[in-house]
Amino acid sequence: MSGTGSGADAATDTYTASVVGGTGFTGGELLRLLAGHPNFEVVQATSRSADNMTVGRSHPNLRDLDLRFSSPDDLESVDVLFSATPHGVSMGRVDDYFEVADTVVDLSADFRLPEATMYDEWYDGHESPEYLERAEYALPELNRENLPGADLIAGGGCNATATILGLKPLVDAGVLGPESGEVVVDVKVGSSEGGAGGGAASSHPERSGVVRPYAPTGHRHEAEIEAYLGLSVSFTVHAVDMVRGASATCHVFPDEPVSKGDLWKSYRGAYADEPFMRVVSGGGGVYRYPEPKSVAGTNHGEVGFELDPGNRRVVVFSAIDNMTKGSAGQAVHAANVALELPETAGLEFGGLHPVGSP
Amino acid sequence: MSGTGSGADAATDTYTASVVGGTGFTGGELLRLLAGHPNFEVVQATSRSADNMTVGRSHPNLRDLDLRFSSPDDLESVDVLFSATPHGVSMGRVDDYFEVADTVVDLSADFRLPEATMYDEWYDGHESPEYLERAEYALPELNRENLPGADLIAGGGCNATATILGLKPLVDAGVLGPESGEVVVDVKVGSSEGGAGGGAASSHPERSGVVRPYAPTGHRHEAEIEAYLGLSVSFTVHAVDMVRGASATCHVFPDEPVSKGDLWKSYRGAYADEPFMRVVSGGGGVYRYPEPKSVAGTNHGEVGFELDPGNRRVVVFSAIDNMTKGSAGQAVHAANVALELPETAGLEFGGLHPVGSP
Amino acid sequence: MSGTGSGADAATDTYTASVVGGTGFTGGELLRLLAGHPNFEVVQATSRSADNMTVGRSHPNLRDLDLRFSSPDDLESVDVLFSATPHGVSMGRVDDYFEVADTVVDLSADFRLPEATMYDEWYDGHESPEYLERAEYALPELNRENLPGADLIAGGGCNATATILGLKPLVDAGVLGPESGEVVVDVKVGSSEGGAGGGAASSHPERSGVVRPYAPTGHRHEAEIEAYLGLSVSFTVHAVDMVRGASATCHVFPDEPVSKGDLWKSYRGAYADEPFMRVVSGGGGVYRYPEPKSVAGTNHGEVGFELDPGNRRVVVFSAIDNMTKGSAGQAVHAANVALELPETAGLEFGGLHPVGSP
Amino acid sequence: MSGTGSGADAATDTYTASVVGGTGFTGGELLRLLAGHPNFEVVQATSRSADNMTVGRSHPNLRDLDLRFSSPDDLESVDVLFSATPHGVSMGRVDDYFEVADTVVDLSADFRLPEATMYDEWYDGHESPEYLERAEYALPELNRENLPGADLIAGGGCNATATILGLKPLVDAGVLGPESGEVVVDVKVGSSEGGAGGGAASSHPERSGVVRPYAPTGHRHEAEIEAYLGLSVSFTVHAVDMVRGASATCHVFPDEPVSKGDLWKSYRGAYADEPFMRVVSGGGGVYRYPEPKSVAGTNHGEVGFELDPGNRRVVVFSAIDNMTKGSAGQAVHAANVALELPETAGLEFGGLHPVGSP
Amino acid sequence: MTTDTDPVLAEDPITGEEIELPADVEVGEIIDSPVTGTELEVISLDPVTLEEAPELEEDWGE
Amino acid sequence: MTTDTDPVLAEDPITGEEIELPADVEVGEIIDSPVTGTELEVISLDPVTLEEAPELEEDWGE
Ligand SMILES: NC(=O)c1ccc[n+]([C@@H]2O[C@H](COP(=O)([O-])OP(=O)(O)OC[C@H]3O[C@@H](n4cnc5c(N)ncnc54)[C@H](OP(=O)(O)O)[C@@H]3O)[C@@H](O)[C@H]2O)c1
Ligand SMILES: NC(=O)c1ccc[n+]([C@@H]2O[C@H](COP(=O)([O-])OP(=O)(O)OC[C@H]3O[C@@H](n4cnc5c(N)ncnc54)[C@H](OP(=O)(O)O)[C@@H]3O)[C@@H](O)[C@H]2O)c1
Ligand SMILES: NC(=O)c1ccc[n+]([C@@H]2O[C@H](COP(=O)([O-])OP(=O)(O)OC[C@H]3O[C@@H](n4cnc5c(N)ncnc54)[C@H](OP(=O)(O)O)[C@@H]3O)[C@@H](O)[C@H]2O)c1
Ligand SMILES: NC(=O)c1ccc[n+]([C@@H]2O[C@H](COP(=O)([O-])OP(=O)(O)OC[C@H]3O[C@@H](n4cnc5c(N)ncnc54)[C@H](OP(=O)(O)O)[C@@H]3O)[C@@H](O)[C@H]2O)c1
Ligand SMILES: [Zn+2]
Ligand SMILES: [Zn+2]
Repeated sequence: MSGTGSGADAATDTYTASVVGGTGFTGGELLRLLAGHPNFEVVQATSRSADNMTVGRSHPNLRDLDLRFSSPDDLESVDVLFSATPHGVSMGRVDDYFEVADTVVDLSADFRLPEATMYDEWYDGHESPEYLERAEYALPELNRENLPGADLIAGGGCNATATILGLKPLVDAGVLGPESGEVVVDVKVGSSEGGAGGGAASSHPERSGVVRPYAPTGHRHEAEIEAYLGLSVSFTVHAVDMVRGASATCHVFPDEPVSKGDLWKSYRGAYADEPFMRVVSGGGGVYRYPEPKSVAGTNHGEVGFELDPGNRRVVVFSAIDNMTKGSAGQAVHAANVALELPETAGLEFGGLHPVGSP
Repeated sequence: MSGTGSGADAATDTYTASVVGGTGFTGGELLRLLAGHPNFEVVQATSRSADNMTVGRSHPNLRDLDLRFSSPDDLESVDVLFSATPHGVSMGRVDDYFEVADTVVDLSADFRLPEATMYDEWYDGHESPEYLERAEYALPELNRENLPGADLIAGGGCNATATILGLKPLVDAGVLGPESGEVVVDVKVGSSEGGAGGGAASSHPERSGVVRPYAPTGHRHEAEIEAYLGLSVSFTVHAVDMVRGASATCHVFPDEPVSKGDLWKSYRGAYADEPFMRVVSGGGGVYRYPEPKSVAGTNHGEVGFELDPGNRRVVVFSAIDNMTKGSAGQAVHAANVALELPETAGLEFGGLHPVGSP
Repeated sequence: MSGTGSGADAATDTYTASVVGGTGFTGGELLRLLAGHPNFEVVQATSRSADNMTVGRSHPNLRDLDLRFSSPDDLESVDVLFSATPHGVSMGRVDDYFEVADTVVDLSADFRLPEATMYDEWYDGHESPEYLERAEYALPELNRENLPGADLIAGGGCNATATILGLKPLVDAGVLGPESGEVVVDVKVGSSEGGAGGGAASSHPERSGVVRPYAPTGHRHEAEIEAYLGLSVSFTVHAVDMVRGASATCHVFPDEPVSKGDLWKSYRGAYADEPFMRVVSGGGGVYRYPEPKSVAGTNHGEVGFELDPGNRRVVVFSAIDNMTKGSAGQAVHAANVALELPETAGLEFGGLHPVGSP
Repeated sequence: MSGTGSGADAATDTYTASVVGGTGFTGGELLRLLAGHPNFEVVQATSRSADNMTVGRSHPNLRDLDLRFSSPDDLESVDVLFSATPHGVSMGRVDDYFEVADTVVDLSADFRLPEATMYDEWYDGHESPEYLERAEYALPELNRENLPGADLIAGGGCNATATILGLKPLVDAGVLGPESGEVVVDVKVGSSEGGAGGGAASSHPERSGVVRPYAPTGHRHEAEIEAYLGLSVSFTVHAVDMVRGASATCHVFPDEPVSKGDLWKSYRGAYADEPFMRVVSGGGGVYRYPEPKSVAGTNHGEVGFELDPGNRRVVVFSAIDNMTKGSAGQAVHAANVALELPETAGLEFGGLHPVGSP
Repeated sequence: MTTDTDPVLAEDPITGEEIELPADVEVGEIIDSPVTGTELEVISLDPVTLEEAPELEEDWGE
Repeated sequence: MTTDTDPVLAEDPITGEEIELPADVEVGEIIDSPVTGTELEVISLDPVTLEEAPELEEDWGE
């Protein structure tokens, strides 16, 4: 780090950073965000398949970036290493990462869950369980107080992030708890969730215009939600025709009836001071509830709600861009908090209107 | 009618038909289906806005049809009058309709609900409540036995149709009943549901790429579902980026655990003999569960299911094309049954692959 | 063949057929068309990768078809073998094909060009040049008189088909000829042109929403157009966001000014009696010129034109569905003519409205 | 203006600005860009239809902006007034505008053409022809030297901008000139070009998945191109399925053959120092030529080219976002130059990858 | 920047929060809440009181 | 930030412009030009000389 690190002159500190998995979708998003971040200087982006090629060849929005991919086997010393590789890679390389970097931010699932046994249940076990306690979950709206000074940060899952942001205010308000009835979470996601290396199902002819159940039951993000909200949810994920975006519709049945005023109070209370969260619920015009389009390309999250007549059910809508708030933006946000930089540094882009399927 | 009407030579009977609301989306779909139907001859299609214009001007797929719109004020005598007007029109004109036609098939909500009080609750009351008992709900999978000879047929709502087709086998099997716990129905629909006269929210720039909560709670189709399934459902509808299609995901929590075998038995039992229904649930390849794409342009419905680990939840997927199975196709299917024609007459088209956002 | 083959009772003849390359996009389209064709019985569909699997697993619209893929090494005896394999396969297997079939219809480029030297120039040469003279180009609008009795039929390229259909009336009318000035053909195509096995560029995230120059110059279909129209064209192809469809915009500069009346006369003269061709040029409503949407799923072609003020330039628009008129439909149409069946048999589907990106 | 206006401390000057037509698409884009611009403070946005409503109600990306629409009849005094109204409005109000503002930047066609007679020929005449000479065309790549100090700036047409950027290097290099042969410009555009108030043709069901000739010939942007390039072009515009973006493919036939090296030299010479222009032509990966996706949301323009074998034809591709480089971004860029601010101020956003149909 | 007058304050009828409205609001006018986006009707002035405006039921086809 | 060695310079074979390449390029390696994006093959070192790499013909269905 070339700056002092203290909060005082945080705005002018500069940290070197590298991105492992730089040809990928979230790797590219990290590069985009870090390249525009006043406090980071990207010194390395790795790729095995595009070694030596310019970054702009993979990511046309980064054509002006003067950087070439290098091999993940030759990691340079940096202040912060971001890793955006498929599940299973980081858990095997985390020792290497800490040899070259002071802080590691991992976007995969490898350090998200608090217990090794959960990896046995939901994944294929864990190679480096000793790191799990050290890791902090990246989502600042959930875990801000534990991030400053953290040196291993685990980015949340995109669908889990959307769900947690939607339900947390109800948990905090006591409307929802471990003893609550069924919580159904019905998620709709864009094709970038599948990463850059999709198969036949993600080819344009097969993936266009779909409403396709891709994780009917048993999605791994359930584990994360349960771990961090203390709630078990009934979770189903559908692929729809957009590229960026994750939208979680949560159907909740409170034990006691709640009013719209109560809900406004809970959500405003939770998020009024959050720099990236907006409560959007009713109102006029075309955009009355949270939508992925409204936050596409940004680190914003939108949440909103509606009540069934009779107040029997609360429907909560939560929308994020899976590439930013759901992964790379969340990672940078967490790094900002960890390094005590201004929270919104590098994350100011507010989105576009109109915008198609961003 | 130029034929005899008895089942014996049903295949060669010819009925004259008219379509009120012929410039609309479901009106155009009716014209497409009837024009290709061996037993119908379309003699009139009405429009106020395109009076005297060729039908092909509104519907480019019908350019070869030698027919011009005429005014809905000058209705010709026909065997069967199909009406595809907005809610509220048919209830005011039903007497006129029966003056010129033996059989009336209405695609709007005007005769779907069995009781006038339900119109007071869910709509703005009813002008001709005396017809409600006479009307038969069009969906043959639900009401086949009452259709033969019916002279007032009420087409189901598209989202209600998707939901009823998905849940009915569970109701019949006793897995679901009036005393069951919450049934969450999360629906995703295409833009043709809004009809040809959409406003700002349905313009291409605003409507592209959306996951937009358009009926968060209180959707009127709840009434229909409750009336015909005897179940109250928690219903939420989202607009997504497709033109044709309605997909209902039903999250069900049976009192007693059910097995996949039970489910297969219930669904196969319900639909194995249905000419338009398919059970699609797991399997290989890209299309493992029901999808609107798989049935686009057709009168088919696909249903499928999956079980949560622990069998606590059944997720049911149901996909139809709102323009066919969800309205015009269902209407023609019901007319076939009512007139004792072969059920699939005029409805043989099996769909396309690959297909984008049909 | 189980029928007599003479024109007299053509409508009731039945021919056995097989499809080599049945998992592919055009192979699936052939299966769809042949399965609904009154004169064909599909007895075999081949695949190496899905050997023994049901056809419906690859093509969800064919789930009701009771057929499994078998190996292309075990070809059954049939009346007509359709081959829908990548360029280069059929030229190596054509002897095998004729051992098992009386008539071979090939959808690849392998027999489209009349001279072996053209394969040297535009492809990688030809393995079986002795078949080139025997082959007949499939497009009936161009080559109807040579198809009856033909036993080797070469399906046209989709972009070449769109272009030839658009320009042929001008060539026939003498407006265009080998000495004409520049003819610019600017083509826009859907993603199904790339076939089922697309790479990174055809993944949904990369391929959505594009206007992407994919063949800026030097596209191989130029050879076909030149061979059959006697015109050299300046040809550029763009990928746009649809799945089915090819749209050719031809910018033509006649030596002598032509009037709109002349153009209508030429195009009506060329196509008024063609069962699949429509001239769409001006008029009212939304669909005033040819569009892929208007013909999606059908074997129709639409052509239309407009004049620059001063009549200096004629712009010709031509739209087809690459999967039907541009390949499988054209192949079936040609087979109908070759076998002296009714031309439109099996090709009656007229398309949908509204329809998204079909 | 609250700053000094001299180049020296340009970076800290602040100008007040208003946007007339703030509910519109380009009005919203202006608000987005100005709100993030270090040198502008937006004090007013007008609307007749949404008077008193928050700006965020129309533009969900601007929900954090604390501003309400006010009536265009009550214009406040500002340094710079941006007007984004339909053609014909500004020419009637330009006197009013100059009463309240020092600098007027108009995005409509009202001051783009240099001569009143051109408005007679291409539009419906001009109400305030005395302003035409005073107006400067906004596009800095074409007219940078005349912008500093200009007080009436006329934003270019989006399709004209794409075309001019593509062809200007060839004109400058002498490859193209008034005596050149045919120049065919085939344009593909997104739905936002139609503005917020689209009709039936721009509803989602009708506008999705199209390749639709919307201006076959006679498009008014021809006038602009001819006026500023000195070239007459054969111009055709197609609507395709995207929201933002204009892509011009220019087919050019030079009198003398040019080489790829010549072309690189011309384009690099023209644009190497331009902050917003990129030459993209060949290379590897998915994005080898200009594409609207690569520049969506940004003020960048991409141009590239390819040669026909034989060097008979040069194909030039030019891609911009119609909402930024094609209108609002160009306007802000021009204002930056006029006020001698840093050229890229407020226009730094570099775009997204992956991105759907932005 | 100049504005004619300062914004007026009112209580949001849904959340109870204090919200800012333009100085020139009139009785009967519809205005959206900056907190909830809900369309509010101005019921009286001095002090400005607001209530939820009746929503136009949009009937998105069925 | 540290790099092992400085980038090397070479002439772009298409535009003739001077371009920067990573220090460790090897003969036979394919690398894209920062000016034109074209894929170039390293023909020799010291000085580094480049030529256009043969393009893989992509056959986008027809
Ligand atoms: N996409 C999302 O929306 C999203 C959201 C939240 C979290 N995530 C998580 O983020 C991670 C990356 O996702 P993605 O969507 O960006 O995936 P992706 O597009 O497939 O990219 C993966 C990247 O990792 C590299 N890579 C793969 N295996 C590697 C290995 N063994 N060693 C080093 N590099 C390797 C790949 O490049 P080379 O092959 O060139 O080396 C590529 O750059 C995943 O763990 C995913 O679960 C993704
Ligand atoms: N779209 C769906 O997916 C769907 C599904 C199930 C049921 N439905 C129901 O089907 C009906 C039609 O829906 P749609 O989507 O086809 O609507 P649409 O596209 O808006 O068409 C409505 C048609 O009705 C005509 N019309 C309107 N008011 C009329 C009046 N007072 N008298 C006579 N004709 C009138 C219109 O034509 P002119 O103005 O030219 O006369 C137009 O042809 C609705 O009741 C809808 O709820 C629709
Ligand atoms: N797509 C279009 O719009 C279009 C239009 C006009 C013409 N065409 C032409 O039609 C042909 C097929 O195109 P497509 O788009 O349908 O391609 P596709 O989707 O890639 O299908 C190719 C098919 O051929 C099979 N196949 C591949 N190599 C084979 C081999 N060596 N022996 C036997 N079978 C083989 C594949 O299945 P297995 O690997 O399972 O055996 C697959 O079923 C191509 O020649 C294309 O140029 C296509
Ligand atoms: N869209 C593009 O890509 C593009 C590109 C280049 C140039 N342009 C030009 O930019 C201008 C705006 O285009 P747009 O697409 O943004 O249009 P738009 O979305 O239709 O917006 C027009 C705006 O003007 C307002 N307006 C209309 N008539 C008015 C009047 N008489 N007085 C005051 N305000 C009026 C409208 O709001 P209220 O009705 O609420 O007052 C609305 O805010 C047009 O001249 C267009 O040609 C557009
Ligand atoms: Zn779309
Ligand atoms: Zn799409």
